[in-house]
Amino acid sequence: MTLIGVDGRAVRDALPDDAALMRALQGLITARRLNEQAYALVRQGRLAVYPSSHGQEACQVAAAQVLDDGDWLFPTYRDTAAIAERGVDPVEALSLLKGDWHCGYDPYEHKVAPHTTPLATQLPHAVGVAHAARLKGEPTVVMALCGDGGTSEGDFHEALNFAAVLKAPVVFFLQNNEYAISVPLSRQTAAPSLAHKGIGYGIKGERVDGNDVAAVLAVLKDAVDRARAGEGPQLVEAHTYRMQAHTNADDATRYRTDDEVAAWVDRDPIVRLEKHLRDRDLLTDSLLSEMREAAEKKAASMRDGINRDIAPNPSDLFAYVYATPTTQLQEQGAQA
Amino acid sequence: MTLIGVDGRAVRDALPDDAALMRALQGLITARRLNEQAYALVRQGRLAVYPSSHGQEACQVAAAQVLDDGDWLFPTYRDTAAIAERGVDPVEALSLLKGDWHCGYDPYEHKVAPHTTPLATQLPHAVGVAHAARLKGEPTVVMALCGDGGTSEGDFHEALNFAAVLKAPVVFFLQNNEYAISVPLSRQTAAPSLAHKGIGYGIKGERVDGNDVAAVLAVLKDAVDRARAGEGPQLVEAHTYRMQAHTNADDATRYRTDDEVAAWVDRDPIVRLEKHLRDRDLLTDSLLSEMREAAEKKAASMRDGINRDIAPNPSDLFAYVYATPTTQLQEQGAQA
Amino acid sequence: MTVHEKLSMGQALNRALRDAMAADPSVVVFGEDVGPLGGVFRITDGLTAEFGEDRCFDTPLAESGIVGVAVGMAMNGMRPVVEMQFDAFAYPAFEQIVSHVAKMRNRTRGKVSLPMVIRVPYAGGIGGVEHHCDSSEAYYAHTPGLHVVAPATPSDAYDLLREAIASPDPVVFLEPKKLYWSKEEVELSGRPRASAIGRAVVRREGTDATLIAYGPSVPVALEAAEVADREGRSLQVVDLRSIVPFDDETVCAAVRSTGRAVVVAEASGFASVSSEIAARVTERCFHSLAAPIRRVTGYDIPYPPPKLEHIHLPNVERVLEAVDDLQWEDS
Amino acid sequence: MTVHEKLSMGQALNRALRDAMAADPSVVVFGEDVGPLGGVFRITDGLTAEFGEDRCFDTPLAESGIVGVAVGMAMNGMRPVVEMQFDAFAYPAFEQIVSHVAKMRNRTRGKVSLPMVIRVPYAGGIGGVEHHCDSSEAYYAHTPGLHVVAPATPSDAYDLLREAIASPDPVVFLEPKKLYWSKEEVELSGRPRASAIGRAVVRREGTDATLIAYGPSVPVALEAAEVADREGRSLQVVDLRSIVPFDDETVCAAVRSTGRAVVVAEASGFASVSSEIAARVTERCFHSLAAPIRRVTGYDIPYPPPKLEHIHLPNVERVLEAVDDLQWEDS
Ligand SMILES: Cc1ncc(C[n+]2csc(CCOP(=O)(O)OP(=O)(O)O)c2C)c(N)n1
Ligand SMILES: Cc1ncc(C[n+]2csc(CCOP(=O)(O)OP(=O)(O)O)c2C)c(N)n1
Ligand SMILES: [Mg+2]
Ligand SMILES: [Mg+2]
Repeated sequence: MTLIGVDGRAVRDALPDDAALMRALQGLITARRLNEQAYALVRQGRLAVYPSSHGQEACQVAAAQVLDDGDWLFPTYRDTAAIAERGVDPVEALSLLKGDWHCGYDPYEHKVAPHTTPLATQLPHAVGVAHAARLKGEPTVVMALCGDGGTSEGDFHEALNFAAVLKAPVVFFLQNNEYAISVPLSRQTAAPSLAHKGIGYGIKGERVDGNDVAAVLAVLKDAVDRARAGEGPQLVEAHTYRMQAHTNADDATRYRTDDEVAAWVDRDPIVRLEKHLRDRDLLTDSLLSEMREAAEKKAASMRDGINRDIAPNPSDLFAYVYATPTTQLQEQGAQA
Repeated sequence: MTLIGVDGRAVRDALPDDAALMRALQGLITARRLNEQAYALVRQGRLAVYPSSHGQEACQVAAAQVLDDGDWLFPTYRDTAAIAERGVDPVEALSLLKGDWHCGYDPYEHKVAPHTTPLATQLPHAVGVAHAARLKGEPTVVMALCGDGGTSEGDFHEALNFAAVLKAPVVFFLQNNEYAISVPLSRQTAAPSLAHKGIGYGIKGERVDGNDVAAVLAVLKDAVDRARAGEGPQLVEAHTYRMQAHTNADDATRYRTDDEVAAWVDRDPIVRLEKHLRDRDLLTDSLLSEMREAAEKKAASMRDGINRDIAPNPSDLFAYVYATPTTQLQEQGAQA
Repeated sequence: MTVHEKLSMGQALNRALRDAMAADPSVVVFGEDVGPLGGVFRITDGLTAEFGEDRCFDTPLAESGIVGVAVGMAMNGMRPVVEMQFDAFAYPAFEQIVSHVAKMRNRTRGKVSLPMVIRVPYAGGIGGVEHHCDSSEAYYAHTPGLHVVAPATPSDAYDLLREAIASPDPVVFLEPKKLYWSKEEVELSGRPRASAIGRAVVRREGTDATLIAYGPSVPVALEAAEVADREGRSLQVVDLRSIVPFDDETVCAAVRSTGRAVVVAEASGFASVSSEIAARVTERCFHSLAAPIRRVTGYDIPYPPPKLEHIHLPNVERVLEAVDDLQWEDS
Repeated sequence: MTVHEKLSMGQALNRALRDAMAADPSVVVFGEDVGPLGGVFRITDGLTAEFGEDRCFDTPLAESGIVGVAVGMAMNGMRPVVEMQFDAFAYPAFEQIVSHVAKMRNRTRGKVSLPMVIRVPYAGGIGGVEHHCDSSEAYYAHTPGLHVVAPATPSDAYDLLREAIASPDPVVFLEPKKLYWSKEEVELSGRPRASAIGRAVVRREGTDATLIAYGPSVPVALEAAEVADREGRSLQVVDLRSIVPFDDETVCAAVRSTGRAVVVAEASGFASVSSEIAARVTERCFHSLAAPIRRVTGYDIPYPPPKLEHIHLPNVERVLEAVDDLQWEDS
């Protein structure tokens, strides 16, 4: 589904309201800026690695913005922008990629699970959080992110099946960015679409233009509402594109052409929404520069935080393996 | 799909030809007799355990009979009758359940993989055999059996996805017997049917009355033909029922009623086909007793073979771990 | 109120689950066939009837899903106790166990703890077919972040399971299948008792050599000691109970007291828990040892078919042979 | 025709794959990103271009599927060489590896053999984030039916991989990531050379103590020996190359010659391959040992984040401290 076309025109009614669109634009601008900043930090050797969501910001922002405070977000390594949009300090969010610690934030503070690297393994966790909430009578919905490649893992299957049988309030949100590192979607699945993957579990699947933040917001909001209303898990596939290489360590020229990438420049989620809001006179130059400034401030604070570079504490290695370190770990820690 | 109703009347055209139906009846009678014999051997303490396919013989027989000599069968622990129908000596097939050795037959002799116990793990193997055959230009089709419970495992998902992407000539044949030990299908999946599970992989799914051997033969034959013709993997769900407990060690009264079981007695696959063939004057009393005798002979030979009870050779434990036993295993074997 | 009752290990485990569920509403039990059926070994018998379907329920047949869902539930305030139907059927959950269950606390510097128990009916000796008799403790014990325990008596089964459920750390709870039917007088206070996780116990005093065992091998060690006693040799028996954390103190004190030791374990010996015991005790007690520590373990072969398992499993004879081998003439 | 070429370990592995594929049409390579990309470490670089998509291909992203499909292909006449992208990403395939890859030959009394290789870029030292640096050898080494090898030099990498591909047994092939870029003159005959699987090699002679290492720890041991030499202590270095089968003969002869030994390995020490080495060498060489065998290993913690990995990894200092600890005054 598309709500706002690449030319910025609304192709259907039922757009999110103006405030939501403006909030989304702020989110997009910030997310893009953070992506760019992180990339720069990699080049400067301040981050070890960064899997960028450049081009996928509409998905990142919408996934966070449709949630209530009591809801949970389960991100992958690529979803730092969504984590930041949810409220986590980007510096803390980048701990993993900087190499300080695996998870640098308190998952309970903003109800954001740690970035998950082993593909699809976060999905059963998301189901568990949702099911526990249901048992406790809490109105929590869980937004579980996954890539196109991740859908091939057994854990994707098991999670969707458990969610459907348990009627767990989870929204499985697939960012289909056409590649799993170098492997194109056509080698990943022969299904007509990833949204079709819901059928075998009795889960409703929706497809949405992943570069149209209005559409992503609308479809995800609907999915969240339905999950919260007790209709069980929902599946949403957003079609988008990874504009940069998989990470800075990857060489995307080995598996895709510049032309292919260029075609997606025109579908940029930010340009599109800006056009739309300008056409409707909701966005002015001064509002836009305010937004950019806000993004700039976040980026600067992130840069400063990362550059501050406080050495991680070696004794942490031994302190958290168990609630109480074993005598062996105490000995090893003393020796290290 | 049903071809022959519970009353023995053909409900549609396009039945398998008369010879095929007679062959199927012989298969059913033999399979039932082997199931009964194996159960008796358990009671006599000659077999450690036996997961019976009593009630599911139409699936067992059809799965074997639709295959060519060059095709492969991948069975689960419940599919001893299918293994026997494919030509494996039942005594060798029961080695696992007697406790002599894990696999008592040569899988290459009749192209039957070892009985697989870890659920759904045989399915990727089936895909691999099929894909290798395709690479070698051989016309092999692989029949991969799986239960309703097994569909929940990650390996089910991965196997179907690989098969679809590789266009591997595999027929995934699901015997939905309504239970995975004590767990009813409704707690296993919320999908409208197991056949729907193909959609998410781009695989055609069919449902068939699993107690109507004519229908199972027709649907599986069609699936095998399509797989062989290069149309890629096929999925068939047969709806049937496990008439006995999961194994002799199980107490089915804890999770299902006698009434439920009784309702399935009327749908017995053998009674139905017998009626049909008698109505069409293809089956006479003397033909039937010939068939029963043949089955009796097989059962007797199986019983004798099992009762012969040749002690397995302890040195086998060390001989086959590697192609050449390591020095450590030689030492351990000498010591044991 | 403390009562004493003669219980099998299976019954003791069932009682521990019931008492834990009654004491703490956040304890939930799930897995394959644990509901109305009560589990294939009946360890969860009656729990659904007593506590309802929300507290004890059957899941789809998918072990990675079971463990993964338990991780999420533990993240959200529950104390899941999940059952893997048999040892080898926990392998599909291996990634969840190693990459998440074991690492979540460490990953989040203690912010997220996973108070969950993974129950695994394990090891052999019951004539089970392939994949139903694996001794898989080494896989878990080698993975930092997991507690790994294995009771050898009904009393310990009760206490260890109560303690495991109450623990803030994830526990892989290995239940020796062949001991499910072994009986003993069990003291039931309804409350968790003194800590057994991390504490080995000397099951029998002895002066000539120390047998170190855990789980299904403890009765074998005790029987060997009994037989040795009749032959005039006094063997001490240590029951680890807890593989991780490991009780170096108790084990080393025992070995130093006799100067000789044999480790008895069902698992294949190579790169196993028994290797670890031999290595660490030697490191710590080298100058007290009159002989190298011997290991009596399963061979380095896949678990045998039922008719041959007796060859693989440590038995009294093999234990006593190993004891004989401890170079008595050297001392 | 034999040529010599200076190759990195990564290049040597790539060459081994190419030579094996050229020599035997049944060798097929597949996994995640091994096709046009050539693998994230470029070990399969150029294979699809040279041999076509049927011989080297990308698969869906599912490790259990990859290994399971390889099992089937091996059953049907192929010699699959599959890549697990990183060590921890082989865990989803654990059930396939333990319950099938390791057991198929034994299950069928030799009727079905699985000539397949599971390549695992493994271990740390490259600043990789969580799940990208696990030393997982113990899981495989403890599982009977697998061969487990780990090269430490480009030459061995070439030879071991050729031999692994030619082997009738499944081989878990552990490639120390941090050594991918280490270079050496490699002799390339185009043919598999003399057997290295099952054979340890003495990399450096020495008389005071023996360092036993494999894979990524071999250079650490050699460097330690170098430093010790300057300090007047002569250390012998044994490179196992093959963890299973284990070369007791070479290792024990070495240890007996010095009477002291230190095992060096990156993996966490508890219930590990290093435990096994310490235990089995002690069992066999007890009366030649002047001191207990020491282990210098990763700590019993999850692999650290990049900025802290140097604390976890065995280094020259820790090795030499362990050597110092070998109670010289006792001898
Ligand atoms: C279980 C597992 N296998 C392999 C990997 C290595 N890996 C990291 S990202 C990636 C591709 C993922 O593709 P996709 O799911 O489409 O997400 P994207 O990177 O496009 O956001 C792979 C193979 C992993 N992280 N986990
Ligand atoms: C991976 C795995 N988990 C659990 C089991 C234990 N188990 C054996 S059979 C069974 C039920 C299987 O049900 P289904 O697939 O419907 O086949 P059926 O027995 O009905 O033929 C279970 C849970 C197993 N064999 N493998
Ligand atoms: Mg992708
Ligand atoms: Mg079933």
